[in-house]
Amino acid sequence: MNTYPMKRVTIVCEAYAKDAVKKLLREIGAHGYTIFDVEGAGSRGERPGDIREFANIQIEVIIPPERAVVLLQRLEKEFFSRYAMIAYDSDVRVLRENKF
Amino acid sequence: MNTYPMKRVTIVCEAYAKDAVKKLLREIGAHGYTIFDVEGAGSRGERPGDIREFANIQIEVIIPPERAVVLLQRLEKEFFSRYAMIAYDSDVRVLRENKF
Amino acid sequence: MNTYPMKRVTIVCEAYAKDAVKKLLREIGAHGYTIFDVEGAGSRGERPGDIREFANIQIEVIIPPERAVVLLQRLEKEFFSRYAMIAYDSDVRVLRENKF
Amino acid sequence: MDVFEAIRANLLSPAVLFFALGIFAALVKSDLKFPEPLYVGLTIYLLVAIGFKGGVAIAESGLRQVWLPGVAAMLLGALIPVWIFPMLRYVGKFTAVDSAAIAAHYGSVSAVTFIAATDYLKSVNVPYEGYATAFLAVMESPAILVGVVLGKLATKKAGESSGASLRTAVHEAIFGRSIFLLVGALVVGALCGTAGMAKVQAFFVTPFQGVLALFLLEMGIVAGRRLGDLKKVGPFLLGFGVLAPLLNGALGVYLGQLTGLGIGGATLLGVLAASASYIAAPAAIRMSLPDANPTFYLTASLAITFPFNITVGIPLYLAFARQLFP
Amino acid sequence: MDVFEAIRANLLSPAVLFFALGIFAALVKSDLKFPEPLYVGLTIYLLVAIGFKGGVAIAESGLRQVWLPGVAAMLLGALIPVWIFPMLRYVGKFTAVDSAAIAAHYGSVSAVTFIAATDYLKSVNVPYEGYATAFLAVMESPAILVGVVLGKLATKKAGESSGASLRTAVHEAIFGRSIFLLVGALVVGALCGTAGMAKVQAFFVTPFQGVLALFLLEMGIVAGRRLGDLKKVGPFLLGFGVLAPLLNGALGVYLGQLTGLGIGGATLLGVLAASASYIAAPAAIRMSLPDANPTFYLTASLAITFPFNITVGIPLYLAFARQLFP
Amino acid sequence: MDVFEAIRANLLSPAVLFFALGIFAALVKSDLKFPEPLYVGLTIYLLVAIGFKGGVAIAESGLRQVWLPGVAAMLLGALIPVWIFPMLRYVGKFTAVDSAAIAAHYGSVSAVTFIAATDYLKSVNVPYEGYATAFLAVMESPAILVGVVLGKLATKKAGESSGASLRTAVHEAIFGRSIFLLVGALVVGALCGTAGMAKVQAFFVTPFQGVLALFLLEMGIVAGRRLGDLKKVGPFLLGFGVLAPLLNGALGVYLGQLTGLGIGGATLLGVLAASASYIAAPAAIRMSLPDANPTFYLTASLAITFPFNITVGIPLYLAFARQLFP
Ligand SMILES: Nc1ncnc2c1ncn2[C@@H]1O[C@H](COP(=O)(O)O)[C@@H](O)[C@H]1O
Ligand SMILES: Nc1ncnc2c1ncn2[C@@H]1O[C@H](COP(=O)(O)O)[C@@H](O)[C@H]1O
Ligand SMILES: Nc1ncnc2c1ncn2[C@@H]1O[C@H](COP(=O)(O)O)[C@@H](O)[C@H]1O
Ligand code: NA
Ligand code: NA
Ligand code: NA
Repeated sequence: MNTYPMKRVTIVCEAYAKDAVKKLLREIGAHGYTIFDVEGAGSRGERPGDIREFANIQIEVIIPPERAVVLLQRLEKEFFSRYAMIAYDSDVRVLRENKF
Repeated sequence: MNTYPMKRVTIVCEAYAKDAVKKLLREIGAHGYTIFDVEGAGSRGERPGDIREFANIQIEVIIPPERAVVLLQRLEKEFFSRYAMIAYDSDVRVLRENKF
Repeated sequence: MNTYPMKRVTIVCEAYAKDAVKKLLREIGAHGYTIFDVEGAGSRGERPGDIREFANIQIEVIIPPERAVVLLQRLEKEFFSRYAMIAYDSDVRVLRENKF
Repeated sequence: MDVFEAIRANLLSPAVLFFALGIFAALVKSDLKFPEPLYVGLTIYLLVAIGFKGGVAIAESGLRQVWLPGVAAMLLGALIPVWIFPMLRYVGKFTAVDSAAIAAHYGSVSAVTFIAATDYLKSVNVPYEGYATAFLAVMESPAILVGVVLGKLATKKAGESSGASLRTAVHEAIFGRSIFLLVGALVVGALCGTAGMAKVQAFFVTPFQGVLALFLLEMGIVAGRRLGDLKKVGPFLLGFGVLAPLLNGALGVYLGQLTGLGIGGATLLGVLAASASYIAAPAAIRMSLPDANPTFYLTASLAITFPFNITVGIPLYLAFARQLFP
Repeated sequence: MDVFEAIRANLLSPAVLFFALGIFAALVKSDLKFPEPLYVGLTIYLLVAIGFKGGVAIAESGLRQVWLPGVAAMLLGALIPVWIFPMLRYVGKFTAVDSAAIAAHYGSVSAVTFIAATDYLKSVNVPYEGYATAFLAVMESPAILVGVVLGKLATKKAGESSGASLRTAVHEAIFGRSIFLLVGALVVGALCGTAGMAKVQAFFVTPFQGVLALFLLEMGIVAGRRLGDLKKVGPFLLGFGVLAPLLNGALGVYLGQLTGLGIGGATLLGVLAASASYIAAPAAIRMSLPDANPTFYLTASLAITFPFNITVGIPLYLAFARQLFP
Repeated sequence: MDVFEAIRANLLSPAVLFFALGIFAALVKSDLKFPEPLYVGLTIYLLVAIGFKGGVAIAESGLRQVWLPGVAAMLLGALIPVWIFPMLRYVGKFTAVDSAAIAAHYGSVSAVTFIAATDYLKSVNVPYEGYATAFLAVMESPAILVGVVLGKLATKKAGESSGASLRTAVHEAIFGRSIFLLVGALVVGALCGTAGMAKVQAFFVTPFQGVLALFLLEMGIVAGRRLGDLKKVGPFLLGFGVLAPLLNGALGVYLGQLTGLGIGGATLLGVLAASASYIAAPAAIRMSLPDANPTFYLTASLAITFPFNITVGIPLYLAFARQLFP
C-alpha cells in the first residue's frame, strides 16, 4: 500500500470567520475541508460557544505541502490581525495522492 | 518519562458509515476510538450536517503502526468506493504503550 | 514564512475531568486550548455522550515541547488512574512562536 | 369546492407557507439553519404525538375495523416496489441497485406528508379515521425490506459484494428511529387509551399543528438545499417523482374505498401510497445497499415528491376520493 | 383500591409506559437516541417548571407551614448517608470512598422521581401540598456534602490524595445545574406568586405531564443502556438498590406524618427519601471523589433504584401512607 | 401608578426575575448553561411567533394604517447612527470603525427587548397595535447598512483594506437568520391571516410568555458572562449604554405619537429605538467590519443597554408616553 505525504492545516477561529476561510480555501484550490464546532480560550479570551456571537470552530484541511505554505501565509496576512484565530500544520499520509 | 510511537488514523466519512467502521475497528483489534460530529465538503459535495441523512463524522483511532496499515488497506478496499470518506494517518507518541 | 516547531497535546477524557484539566493547563502556563464534545469507547467502556454523566471531550493544546513533557507527566501522575482518559502528543508547526 | 380552489386553500395554510419560506431561505442562501438536535427533537415530537394519537384511536375503535385496511395498506407498501423497480431499471435505465433503492423509498412512506394531510383534512373539515396512523406504521418497513432484497438479488447476480448484511436492513427497518418511535408510541397510546390521552393532550395534541408548521420550515430548507441536485438526476427521475405519487396515490385511495374506509381514510391511504420515505428508508438503504447512489433516491423523495405532495398532491388525492365516493 | 391494582394503574400511565418503551429501545439496540441538547433542554424545563410551581405554592401558603417539614426533610437527607455508609462499607464490603459516594446518592434525591410521583398522585386524585417541591430543593445538597466529607475522611485516613477540594463539592452541591435551577425557579415563583403564574402557566403547567412522558422515554433509553452493568456491580448492590428505597421511603412517609403533612405530602417526602440522585450527585461526586467508581453509584441509582421507584415504589409509598393515616 | 411602582411591577415579572437569575448564575459561576441548539431553537420560536402574530395583525388592520409609522420607524433606525457615530468618534474618541460598528448596533433593534415590552404592556393592561411588529422588522437592517457604509468610508479614508465586501453586509442584513425569520413569518402571517392563526395559536401564542421567561434566563447567563468586560470598555461607553437608549427611546415615543400611534404603539416604537441589536448586527458587522473590536459593541448592547431596557427602560418609555399623550 502506497501512502503519500500531505499537510494537514488546522485553523481554530471564531465562527464568524467561517465564510471568509471557506472562500480562501476555494481560492487556494483545496478539494475539501472538515469543520468542528468547538469551545476554547486564547489571547482573545474565552469562547464558551454558548451563543453564535461567541462561537468557535476548528477547520482541518488536507492539502499538498506547497499549497499549505500559501494557505498559512495568506492566513497570517489577511486573518490573524482581524479574527480570533490560530493556525498550524502537521504531516499526514494519505492513500489517494491526487484526491487532495 | 517514556513515550511510545503510535499511529493516529483519522477517518472522515458520512455518518451512515459509522457502524461499519466501528465493526472494522473491532476486527483489526483497536482498543478504542473517538468520534466527532463534523461538517464538511469534498468530492461528494457539501455535508452541512443539518439532518442525519447528510451528517458527517470524524473518527480518530490510536493504534500500533502495523495495525494502522491493515486498517487503511481495508478502508481503501471496502469503503472508499462506497462511502463519502477520506482517511489518513499521522505519527503520535503515547505514554502507555500497551493500552493501544 | 518561518514556522516554529510546537507540540500538540491531545487529551480525550470524560467531561467531568474538564475543570481539573483546565486548571492543570493554567498551572503549566498554556496560553489557550480547544475543546471538542466527542463520543468514544475505550477501556472504561462506551461513552455515548448522550447525557452529561457519560459525556466525553477532547482537549487539544498547542505548547512548546518542554512544557508538553511536563503536561504529560502530570496527566499520567494525577489523572490516568482517576479518570477515563488518554493523552498523546504530536509535532506541529506554528507561525507565531511566542503566541504559544 | 373545485380542485384549484382546494389547492389554493392548501397553499395558504401556515404549514405549506412555512415550507415555502424554508425553500426560499435555501435559495437565497440565508444562514438560517435549524441545529440538528432541534430537527431531531421536532421529529421525535411529531412521530410520538401522531403515534400516540393513533394508538388511542385504535383503543377506542378496536382492532376489528383496523385490521382489513391495515393488511391492505401493508400489501400495497410491499407491492409498490414491484412495479417501480422494473420501471426504473428498464425504462429509466438505472442500475439494478439504484432502481431497488428508489423503489424502496416509494413503497415506504413519509410520516410528515401523512401528518400534513391530516392537517389539511382538518382544515377542510373532512373527517377521517383516527386509527389511520396504524397504516402509516405498517407501511414504513415492508417496502424497505422488499427493496433491499431486490437490490441484493441484483448485486448478487452481478457478483458484487453486498455490503452490510440483510440482517442490518431488517433491524434498521424494524428498530430504526422513526419506525420504532411511531410503532412504540402507537402501542403506548393503545395501552393507556383515553385516560392517558387526557393527561398528555395539552402537549401532544393542542400545539401539534404549530409544531408541524415550524418543522416544515426546516423541511423546506433541507429540501431547498437539494434542489441543486435536480439537474444531476436527469429528466426521467423528475417526471417519475411526480407521476409515481399520482399513480400510487390513486391506487391507495381506491384500495381505501375497497376496504371500507371513509373519504378521509381513503385519502390518507392514498397520501401514504403516494409519499416517499426520506427518514427510515435512506438510513436502511444506505447501510444495506451502500452501492446505491444516495443522490438519486434522496433527491427524488426529498426534493421532488415531498414538495409535490405537500403542495399539490394532497388536495388532488382528496379530490380523487371525492370522485370515487358516491 | 388495593396495592396491586394501584401498581397496575401506575404501570399503564403514559409516563411509565414511555419509560418502558425507552428501556426496550436500549435492549433491542434501536438507534433511537435523544441528542444531548434535547435531554438538557427537557431537564431544564422540568426543573424550572416544578421549581416555579413550588415557589408559587409557597407564596400562597406562606413559610409558616413549610419550615417544619422542610427542616425535617433536610435532616432526613443528611442522615440517610449515615446509616447507608457503614452498611455498604462493612456489610457490602465496598471501599470507603465507594460507600461514601453511593451513600451521597441515596441521601440526595431524584427530581424526576418526585415529578413522576406528583403525576401519579394527580392521576389517583390524592391531593398534596404544592410546596412539597421545597423539600425536593432542600434535600438535594446536604447528603452530597455529608457523603463527600465521609469520603474525604476515609481517603485521608488511607492517606490517598483527595482529588478536587471540598470547596468544589460545596460549590457543585449548591450552584450545580440542577439544584441551582430548582432553587432559583422556586425563589422566582415565590417572588411573583399567582400573578406571575397566570402569565407562564400555559407553558410551565399545562403541557407539563406530556413533557414528562417524553422525557421518561429518554430516561428509559439511558437506564436501559446501563442494564448491562448490573452484572458488574454484584448481587449485594442489586438487593441494596431495592431495599434501601423501601426503608428510606417508609422513614420519609413516617416523618411526613409526624411533621403534619397530609397523605399526599407524606407520600412525596417518602418518595424523596427513597429516590437516589443521578444528576446532581454524580456530578459533584465525580469531581470531588474522583477515586470512587462511577459504575457502582450510577448503576445503583440509575439502573436499579430509579426504575424500581418509577414503576413499583411510588404506589407502595402511597399505600404505606394510607396505612399510617387514620 | 407612578414610575417607581411601575418599575417595581416590571422587576417582579417572571421574565425579568428569570433574567436576574441568569445573571446571578453567571456571577456565581454555576455550570448552568443552555446548549447552543436550545438557544437557537428558542430564538427561532420567539422570532417566528412574534413575526407571525404581527403578520396576522397586519392582515386584519390592513397596510393603510401601518405604512406611515412604518416608514417613520425605518427612517428613525437609519438616522440614529448619524448622531451616534460622531458622538462616539469625537466625544468618546473611539476609532472610526469602532464608532460605526457601535452606531449600527444602536440604530438596529433587539427583538427580545421588543417582546419583553409587549409582555410588559400586557401585564399593565396597556393595549398596543398588533402590527407594531412590522416596525421591529423594518428597523433591523437599515442602521446596519448605514453603519457599515460609515465604517467603510472611514476605513477607506484611512486606506486600510476593508474586509468582506459591502455585498456581504447587505446580504447578511437582509437574509441573516433573525431578520429573515422575522420578515418571513410576518409575510406568512399576513398571507394566512386569522384562519391560519386559529391553527397554530396554541403553539405560537398561548405558551409564548412562558418561553420568553425561559429564554431570558439564558439571556441573563449570556449577559452576565460579559459583565467582566465592563471594565475593559471604559466609563464613557458605560454612560453611553444608558443615556443613548433614553434619548433614542424618547425620540421613538415622540415619533410614534406624531405618526398616529396610541400609547402602546408609541411606547413600543420608543423601545425599538432605545434597544440595541445583539443578534443581527454583531453577525453583519463582524463579517463586514472585521476590524471593529467586538468587545465594544457586544458589551455595550448585551451587558449594558439590554439589561437596562429590560429592567428599567421599558417602564420609563411607557411613563414618558403617558406624559406625552393628553
Ligand atoms: N495554545 C492553544 N492551544 C489550542 N488551541 C488554542 C490555543 N490558543 C488559542 N487556541 C484556540 O484558538 C482560538 C482563538 O485563539 P485566540 O485568537 O488566541 O483567542 C481560541 O478560542 C482557542 O479555541
Ligand atoms: N481535503 C480535505 N481536507 C479535509 N477534509 C476533507 C477533505 N476532503 C474531504 N474531506 C472530508 O471528508 C468527507 C468526505 O469526503 P468526500 O468523499 O471527498 O466527499 C467530506 O465531507 C469532508 O468532511
Ligand atoms: N485507541 C484509542 N483511540 C482513540 N481514542 C481512544 C482510544 N482509547 C480511548 N480513547 C478515547 O479516550 C476515552 C477514554 O478512554 P478509556 O479511559 O480507555 O475509556 C474513550 O472514551 C475514547 O474517546
Ligand atoms: Na409510498
Ligand atoms: Na433519597
Ligand atoms: Na435601536
